Amino acid sequence: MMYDFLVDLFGNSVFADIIAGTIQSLLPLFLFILPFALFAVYLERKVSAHMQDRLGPMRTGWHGWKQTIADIIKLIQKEDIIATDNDKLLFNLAPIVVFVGSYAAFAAIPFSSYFIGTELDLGIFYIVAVTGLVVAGILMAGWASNNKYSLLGSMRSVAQIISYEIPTILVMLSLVMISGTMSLHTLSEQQTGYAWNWYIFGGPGMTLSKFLLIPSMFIGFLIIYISTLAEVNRTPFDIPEAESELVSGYHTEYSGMKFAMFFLAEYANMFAVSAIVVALFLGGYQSPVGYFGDLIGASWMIPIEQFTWFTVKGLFFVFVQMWLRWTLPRLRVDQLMTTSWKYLIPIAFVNLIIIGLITLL
Amino acid sequence: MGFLDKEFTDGNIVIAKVEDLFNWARLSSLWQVSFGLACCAIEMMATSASHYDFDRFGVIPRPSPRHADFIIISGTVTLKMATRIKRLYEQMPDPKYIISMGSCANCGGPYWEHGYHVLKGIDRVIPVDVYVPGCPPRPEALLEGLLKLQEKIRHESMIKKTA
Amino acid sequence: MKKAEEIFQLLKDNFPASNLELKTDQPTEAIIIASPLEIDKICFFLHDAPELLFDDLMNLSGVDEPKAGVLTVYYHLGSTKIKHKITLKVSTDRNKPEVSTVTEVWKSADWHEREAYDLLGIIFLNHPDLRRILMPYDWDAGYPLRKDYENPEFYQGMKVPY
Amino acid sequence: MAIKTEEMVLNMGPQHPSTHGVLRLELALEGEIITNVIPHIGYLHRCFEKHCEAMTYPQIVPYTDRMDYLAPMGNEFGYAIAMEKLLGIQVPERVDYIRVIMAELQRISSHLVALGTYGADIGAFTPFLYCFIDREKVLNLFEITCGARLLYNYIWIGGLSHDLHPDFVRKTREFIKEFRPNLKEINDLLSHNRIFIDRTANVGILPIDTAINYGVSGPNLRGSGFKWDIRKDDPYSIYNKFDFDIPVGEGKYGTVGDSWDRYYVRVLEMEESCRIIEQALDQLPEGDVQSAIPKRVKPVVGNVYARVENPRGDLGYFIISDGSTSPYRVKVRAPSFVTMQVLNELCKGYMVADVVTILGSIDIVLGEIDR
Repeated sequence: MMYDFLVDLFGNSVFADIIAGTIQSLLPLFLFILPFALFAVYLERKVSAHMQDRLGPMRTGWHGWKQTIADIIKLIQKEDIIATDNDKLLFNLAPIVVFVGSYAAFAAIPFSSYFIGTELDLGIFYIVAVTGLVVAGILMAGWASNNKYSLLGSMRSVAQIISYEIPTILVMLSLVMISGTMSLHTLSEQQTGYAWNWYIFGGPGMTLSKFLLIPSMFIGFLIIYISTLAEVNRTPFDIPEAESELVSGYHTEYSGMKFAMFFLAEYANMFAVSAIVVALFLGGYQSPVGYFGDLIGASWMIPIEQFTWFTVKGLFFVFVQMWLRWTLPRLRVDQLMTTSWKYLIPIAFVNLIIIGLITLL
Repeated sequence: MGFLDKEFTDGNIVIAKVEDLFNWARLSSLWQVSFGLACCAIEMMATSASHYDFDRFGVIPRPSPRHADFIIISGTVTLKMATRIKRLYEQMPDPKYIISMGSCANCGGPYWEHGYHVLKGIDRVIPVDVYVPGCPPRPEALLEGLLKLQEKIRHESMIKKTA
Repeated sequence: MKKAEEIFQLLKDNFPASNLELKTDQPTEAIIIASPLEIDKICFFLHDAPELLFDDLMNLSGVDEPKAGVLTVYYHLGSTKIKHKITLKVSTDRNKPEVSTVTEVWKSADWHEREAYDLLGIIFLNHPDLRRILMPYDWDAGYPLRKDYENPEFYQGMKVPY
Repeated sequence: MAIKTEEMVLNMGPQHPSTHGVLRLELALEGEIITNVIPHIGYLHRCFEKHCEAMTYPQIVPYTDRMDYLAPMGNEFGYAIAMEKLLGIQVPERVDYIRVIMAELQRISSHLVALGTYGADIGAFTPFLYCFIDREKVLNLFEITCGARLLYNYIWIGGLSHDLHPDFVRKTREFIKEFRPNLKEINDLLSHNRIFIDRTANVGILPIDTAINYGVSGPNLRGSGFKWDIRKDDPYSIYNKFDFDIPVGEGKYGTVGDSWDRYYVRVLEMEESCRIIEQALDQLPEGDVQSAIPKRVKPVVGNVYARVENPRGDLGYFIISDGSTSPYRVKVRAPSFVTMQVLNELCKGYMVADVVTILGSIDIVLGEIDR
């Protein structure tokens, strides 16, 4: 949609294609992901501060709102250290791979019915595949740093992300079974109307199977939320960068902008996984109470409202992630594996079968 | 510092403004190596804790020296530790700053005379930007030290060498 | 609860060949003086004898006494079961300071003995791991707590005195 | 073909977020499993014992503060007890009461740091700050008494540097009233948190026999289920006048003597300290706190060994006097120094993450280990 508009704008030529493609791929980065990551870091610091009877950043602008901007400008200025024993190629490549991995996921996320990077039919599949790239980046970072803490951190991280991808995918599969589509856009479209049409409440329609599905969907929702927490290395699953054990895990050796890329990728990822959960279970960009634009007959307002709803829902889950982080201790690496392999995966399987049987009804 | 010495000896508006921005960013986002040595480390922790809240100034403790901008030498530096601190300092990326907290780090403190294993002042090993006196300094004193460091950074210049 | 005199008598009976001595002229506790190479056997006895059961080595301190030409080790023993206490003392020649280790009896003696070695240069025979503990491993200026210790001017290029 | 494997040696410290100071641990790892731990200490060796030989007896008091800098009152208390034993001084009753109040307040503040940093080690950062909020209140009490926040130089040989502030009694009562609900909150947030229990229960089990043989004392020994507290078993000062319990580890969520037990003993001890403080405040007599301070401290030739129950365990002072105004030799039996030795025994077979857990649970202070 947007692509066509841009091509029109520049006239139909080969250059227009290239320019339109570039702009379209950069636009979400500068419009949304970067500001969001900056905002999320600020939010994290403020949320944690207020939970701990503190104020958090106060000196840069009103309540320190410019804090993360200062952080980024400072990180750009920092010396970029590459130690002699680092594997230089991998060391330089790793932050880019991690950043690309989490950034590419945004391409298929439906922010509103009009603002989607690419409307992929295989949206879910694509996101699962492309976020897998992050694993490679983390492993590269850990190996190239030539630091034992980094290595341990990256190995833990890889084991963790791979283990938790299985329950995530199993839950996603159950959704695919019900909805019959892998496109996140279609999924969101199906959940239109009011909140009780969301998949967490069994999906659209007022059939018997909807009510039978509700318990399974709640379980599925919990599983996918827990697994996504683990996939983005948040407490209680933040063992890859466990500060008290591994200094800061796979990015221990990175300084300056490369560290910033890891940092931003981490926060971008937080939103990406929340967005997936929202799109699958909580109606995506759909409003739970109907649209104001419909009410006053201004249909141009609807995409904006949808975008707002999507951001609000996504941010709520980001907030929950932060809330958990500042409340819970972290698990040990073996307990983490136990949680995935002994609890989440079997439950997800059983859940999948139950949902399959119900959809057969 | 001073890499543009020849081209812009006086500086100009663009340079000065960019410089202000950069200095502002550096001074408002000072990340600290979470590194405690002795008694002063407890006061440093108290400064980071809720009551005094270092985070107000944008200071967050980073466990890895690679991510940090400044280090607080909080306590007695022994000869055995001095070489490690030097190494820690060398691992930090430029620009980096040092606050020497407490009498021991400043000059050896109460151990200056008979401390056969105490380094009499961290400035014998690494350059210090701000000295905070006290044994141990109160958290308010450490905050004052941080403000002094910010002031120092504010007046830094890419063009002119600061004294 | 046993008094120092009773403990001394028990030791005398069990180690007739040893050169033991009871010193009660102290303002506080009495001290039993033993020989440095037999201290491990005596400690084994004190630890195991059912009426003594000194299971807690409260403290082990080395002292330099250049006037007498000796290095002394004090052992403060206590019992968590019978709740009595005793102090042992051994003295060894300053030029060849050798004392039997008591790490076999109490594991807690390990670091205390290493510290005494580190700061005073007392050599504990048969100690499992007699290295410097507080000072750097490459410290070659001697033993700091000896009364005639002189601090070096430089250590690894760092000036040591104020 | 067998794959050739070798142990990985991981160096932890001296700068590491959770070694509680400048401790260096050399961990031999088989994957993530620990096969051996070698602690290297001495990075904070500040020559306390050498200083004692050069200072006069009253001048040593500030130096004792700087050993266990989380419990300076306890250190001073121990030194004063030892010196009074050597000099044969009987201190006024009010001094004794104030000393006990201070020592117990110090125990609370020290345990709060121990619990808070323990939470932070395991990944829960918020309880750490909650603990520090309460600790700040205790420090305020100390501050109105003697003007210092951390290192007090308050308990002198034969007396105290200042009498209590007129507001002290009221403020202390207020603090205890506020503190009890906060303690419950910390319990809810951390002690009985499922993840926290999973991390700490059945980790780093210390049997009683091993503990005694290694000289482990204080809350760590009591965590193993052994009822041993110098305040009761070898009473000093006026502790025999108070009614309090000695909490021991019971293995509520795992085996007796695991990290959780050691942690929880500290929580319970804070409650007992509150009880002692309340009783002492009720009975606090009037009097002059400086009447027994000797004009010139010059003890007879001889030696003395005295020990007190510090928050970290059995703190002992061995002082040899040669009849002059400064001691011939002072040796301190630092509880953390002795307890550290057991670390290797505790860590073997556990994972890297557990080293942090175990190290936090034995609650060391490097200033005291290295002196």
